[in-house]
Amino acid sequence: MLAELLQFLVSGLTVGAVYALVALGFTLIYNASDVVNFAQGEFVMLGGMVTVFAFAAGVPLPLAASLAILAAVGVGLLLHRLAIEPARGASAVTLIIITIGASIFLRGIAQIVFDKRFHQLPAFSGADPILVAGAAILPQSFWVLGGALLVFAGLWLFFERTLLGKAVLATAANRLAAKLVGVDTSFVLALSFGVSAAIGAFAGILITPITLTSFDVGTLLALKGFAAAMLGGMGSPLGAVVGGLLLGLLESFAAGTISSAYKDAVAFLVILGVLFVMPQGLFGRRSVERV
Amino acid sequence: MNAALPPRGAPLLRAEGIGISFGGLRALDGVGFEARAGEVLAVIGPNGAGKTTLFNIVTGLYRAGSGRILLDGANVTEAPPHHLAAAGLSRTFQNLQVFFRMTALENVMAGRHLREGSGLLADLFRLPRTRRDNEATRQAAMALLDWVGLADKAEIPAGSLPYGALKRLEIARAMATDPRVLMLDEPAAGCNPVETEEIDHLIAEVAARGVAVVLIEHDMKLVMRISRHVVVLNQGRLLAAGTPAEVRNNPAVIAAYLGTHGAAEASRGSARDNARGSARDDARGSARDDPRGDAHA
Amino acid sequence: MSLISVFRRGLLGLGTAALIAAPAMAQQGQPIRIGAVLSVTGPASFLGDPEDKTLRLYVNRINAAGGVNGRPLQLIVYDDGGDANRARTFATRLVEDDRVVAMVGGTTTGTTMAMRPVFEDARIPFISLAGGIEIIEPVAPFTFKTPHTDRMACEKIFADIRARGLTRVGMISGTDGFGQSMRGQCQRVAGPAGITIVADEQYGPRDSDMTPQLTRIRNTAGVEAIVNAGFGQGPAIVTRGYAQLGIRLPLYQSHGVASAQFIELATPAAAEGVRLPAAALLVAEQLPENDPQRRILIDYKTTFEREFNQPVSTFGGHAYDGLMILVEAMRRANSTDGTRLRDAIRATRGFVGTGGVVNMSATDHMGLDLSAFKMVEIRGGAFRLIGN
Amino acid sequence: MDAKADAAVLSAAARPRLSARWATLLVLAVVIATIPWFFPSGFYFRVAALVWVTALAAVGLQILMGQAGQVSLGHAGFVGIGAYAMALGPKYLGLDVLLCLPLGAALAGVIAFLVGRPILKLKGHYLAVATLGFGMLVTMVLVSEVGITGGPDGIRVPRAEILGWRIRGSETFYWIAGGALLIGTWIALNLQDSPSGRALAALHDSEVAARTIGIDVAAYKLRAFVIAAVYGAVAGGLLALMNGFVTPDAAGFIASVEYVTMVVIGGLASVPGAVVGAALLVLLPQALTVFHDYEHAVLGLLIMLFMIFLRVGIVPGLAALLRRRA
Repeated sequence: MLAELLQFLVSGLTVGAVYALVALGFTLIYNASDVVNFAQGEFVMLGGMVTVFAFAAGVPLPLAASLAILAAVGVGLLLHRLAIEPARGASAVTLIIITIGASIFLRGIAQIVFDKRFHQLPAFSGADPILVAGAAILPQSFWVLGGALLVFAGLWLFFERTLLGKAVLATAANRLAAKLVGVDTSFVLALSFGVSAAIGAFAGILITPITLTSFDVGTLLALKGFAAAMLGGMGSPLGAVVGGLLLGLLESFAAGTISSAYKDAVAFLVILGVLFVMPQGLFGRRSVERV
Repeated sequence: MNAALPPRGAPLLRAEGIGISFGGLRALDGVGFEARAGEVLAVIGPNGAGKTTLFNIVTGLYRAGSGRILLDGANVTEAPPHHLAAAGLSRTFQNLQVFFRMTALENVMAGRHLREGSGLLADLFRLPRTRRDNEATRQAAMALLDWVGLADKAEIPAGSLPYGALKRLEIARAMATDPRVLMLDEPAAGCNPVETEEIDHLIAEVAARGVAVVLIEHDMKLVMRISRHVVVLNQGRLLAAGTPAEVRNNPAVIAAYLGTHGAAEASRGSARDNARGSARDDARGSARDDPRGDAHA
Repeated sequence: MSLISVFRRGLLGLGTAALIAAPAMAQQGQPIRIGAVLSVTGPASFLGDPEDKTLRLYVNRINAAGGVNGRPLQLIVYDDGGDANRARTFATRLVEDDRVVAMVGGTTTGTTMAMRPVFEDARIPFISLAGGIEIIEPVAPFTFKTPHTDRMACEKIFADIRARGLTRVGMISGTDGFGQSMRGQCQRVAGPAGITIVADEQYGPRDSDMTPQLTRIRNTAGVEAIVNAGFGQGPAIVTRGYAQLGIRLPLYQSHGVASAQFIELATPAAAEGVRLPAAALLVAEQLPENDPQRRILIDYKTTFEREFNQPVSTFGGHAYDGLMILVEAMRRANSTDGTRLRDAIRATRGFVGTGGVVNMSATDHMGLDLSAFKMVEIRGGAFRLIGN
Repeated sequence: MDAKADAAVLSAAARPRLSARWATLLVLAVVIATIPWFFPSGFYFRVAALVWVTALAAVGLQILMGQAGQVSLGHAGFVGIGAYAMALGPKYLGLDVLLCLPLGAALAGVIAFLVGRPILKLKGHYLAVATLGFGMLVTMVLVSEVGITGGPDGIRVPRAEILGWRIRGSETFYWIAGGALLIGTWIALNLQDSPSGRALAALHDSEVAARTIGIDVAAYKLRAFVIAAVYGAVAGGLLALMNGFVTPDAAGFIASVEYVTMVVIGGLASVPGAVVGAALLVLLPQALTVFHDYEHAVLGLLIMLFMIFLRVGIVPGLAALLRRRA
């Protein structure tokens, strides 16, 4: 029984860590711009696919992974420069549709540049599961969790300890005020796209040895990441992390104990339940209506 | 007007012992007022005194932590805003809440919502009832736009109207509900003297129609000129209440809010002839810009 | 190309001009138009992509060899992305606008069933590449199919399980059309086959971890074998999870993973010992020299793999079979008339394809029996034919 | 008040609105009535009928999103409910399939009424995720309850008959769908210019102000949600009838996103915009098949370009451009 629960826990945390990373990407861009970037899943896809193809072409894995992150960051910056920046001042919903268009576009390009098949990547440190209290844990799960932890810690340091991080926070809190005190909000926005893309690609690289990848893995991840971000409270990095992990755990425990056919339904019902009690998500900013 | 006061009627709107806290901060504590038909009641006080919060509680947007609100004798403390509106309570906002996507006319037409009874089905299928409603609403709204001097701007999207016009548009929209109590949150804030004077007129007319007007205003001249009764808030508490003259001379009010300069302004404002003539020159002398007044915020 | 001209081409009937897969050639006669609506993208692209590639490749080869009845073939392919509504629209387009004489395609049972009425109404032969038994049962006059049905897959698997002396099965199925259809058929034939399904778990086609479901199956009392109904990457993840949890029960996959790519995705170590029913294509080289299919299979396999540099799958093979059955029928009928073509397809006897030897009739629009299915086991990273 | 001047202002104010409403309907009616002249084959009837049906669902969403300002990422869920009613009603309840069209719409309305109450308390992105959850639940039931719904492979919808005459053929459906869209557009335009429509527009702009002028914001949001659901279900029912078949894709997340895209790309504020957006998103994939492998890339690119250069949507954007030119 304990082994079983531990198995669900590890499964949930591993998948949840990826949701959390996607949700973090959503949150960073949202804070800088109010844009919900539905192309966030495509960064994850790029991370996995570029690594797979570079690795297959004989590039050593660490280098292939770095290439993938660079490629994703490049795409993220281009997305900001060519699609978001020209539409500056448009309504949030217009910007969201632009990111949906971007997501379709990136998927379309990926199916040409790469192919339409699934691909795998060897696990970073072997595929032999480690037995912990009767639960079989893949070494790659530790990579995913450790990698996610690294990103969370890095972001925390960035926000808490650097001037640039403060500038990003200031922009998130009040764009106009940040601009008035001399923050280059346009740069902050570009930075958010770059960092979000890097985080997404990083998640894609870590998870591919477990989940495989293809040109269209992004859609579902974006969906789950978005739900996780909402559960945690849009705009809160802590919320994104908690929301992602919680969503992963909900799915795995629902699949293992309630119904595998309706595990996503269980997860969504819990999200709805949370939102009815806390309409701003778990860690969202609760604001009194200012009139 | 101050010289020969007509007898006062029964209070139409009564707030008693209103209190509310935001995250441990006591924003309002035991505040109350009475508004009577045909009178203007001014609520004044430095920024952060809790004036708008009081309005938000009375109009049902916030739920009071304590106290009760009586509208025409009925307890409406827990009533949602749209019920209060139906009971005859209407308001404007300090931070404009104009319907920016609509034209000026549509803004006021929306204000006639309570006077329209066509129902959803009639609206969907454009039954005669809806057409009659539309026509009646349009006429009433045009009349109100005309009253506030915006008839020629009827078809202009509200988003492209100048600030002063929007202030008047909000008053027209609030009046479109045929209110018995009209609550105005800084109706003249940010307006130039000419616009302020226009609004001054409008308020006087509203009161003359028998509506109880409750007013938050920083422009002390305006306050002193048109209000029958003044309530002064400071840091969430009632500091003083009384006629403009009483309040103006209340030492506590002077110390906390008006300052000597403000008191001088207020006395000038109450001298009606003087105020009309010199409003333009003295625009910058209003309490809003008084450094001492702001210091209390 | 401006958007307007795209619209004009797409909407004013000129669109087909750009879709011709046939190379320009000096042959007499108008080209024979053959349509295909395939799920080249979307959740079933695992199936649709090799089908698309196969059809294009072989139409070119047939044309290079002189076409059919002295006329070149013209292939018109539309991608429905796995969406039944889009498939239906493209089917109408093929019939009404492109005026095709026959259709090879329909990657999934869902898209096939949505398109079937269009071709039935137009009396145009429609050879589907999907597995669902409802496509041909009851028989619709103009609708055929080339792959084995999922019912056959279940029967084959259950027979093998029984042969091992086991009866209690835990099922894990994808919630995609393929998985659900096969799950339903397996439930139907389990009783008659002497099998009891004691666990029934499911996973989304895009799920990334199936260990919770597998843990549940493992902990179900009395499970003796596990059957995974699904296609795409799901079964590969199931197989990995099965290995991760160290489950020792026999694991059966379906014909929905019948491609060397499955072994690669699941990793050879995890896939070791997995059995599945599949067309003989996967084990072409292991067939006896005198097997009638051997030559055809090896020929298709080498042709496809040389052209596209990716492992062959039985799905592309189904497209090959469909195209060849159609072409043979055209030659026999020497006509492109819908009803005559249909009669000729129905008269297919002893056609040797990648899926088996096909014998159609008025009551059997598939023409395959269980013998066409081979039980294979993955050993040492390759498919091995096991005793038939 | 000068009565004469007042009347002049009134009539000036009244005239353009009235004509704009009828002009929109007239243009739509003329387009529906005349384009079949240019159809070279029956396929075009099918595609055009699909445009009208899709547009009907989009117009419904425009009421919710454009008029009331409430996002829904679950609109296709209601389309699916309407579509499956056409298959399940005849199969399990022995109902005539035509009767299932209003029944499906009513069912969608009731479901919207029930789920709308709690869901519509949420705002913005939180509302988006809640509606998304609703759409996913509908899809999940359709996919998982194989025994009832036919599962992911879908289910057959019987052909409709009126007095022994079987409704079939793309051309027939073209006129049915065109007629339905015309009625749907008429209703949406009616709503926009009515007390209820003004209430929706008011709460869209400022919920606070709407409440203080007496609008029961929660009730009006719910009404818009129910109306949108009914539109979606009718469109879904017609789609099912037209296809003779329905799969869970009709209710899926991708379909929901497509409806939102249609409404936004056509112009959130505009009823005809929803029709134009629907036309674009139905026709583009048909036109883009010429690009084969590049189809999706071009589609994505076009969506981005439209939104960057006509950020308020096609219909309002072009109208503004024309006005500037004039």
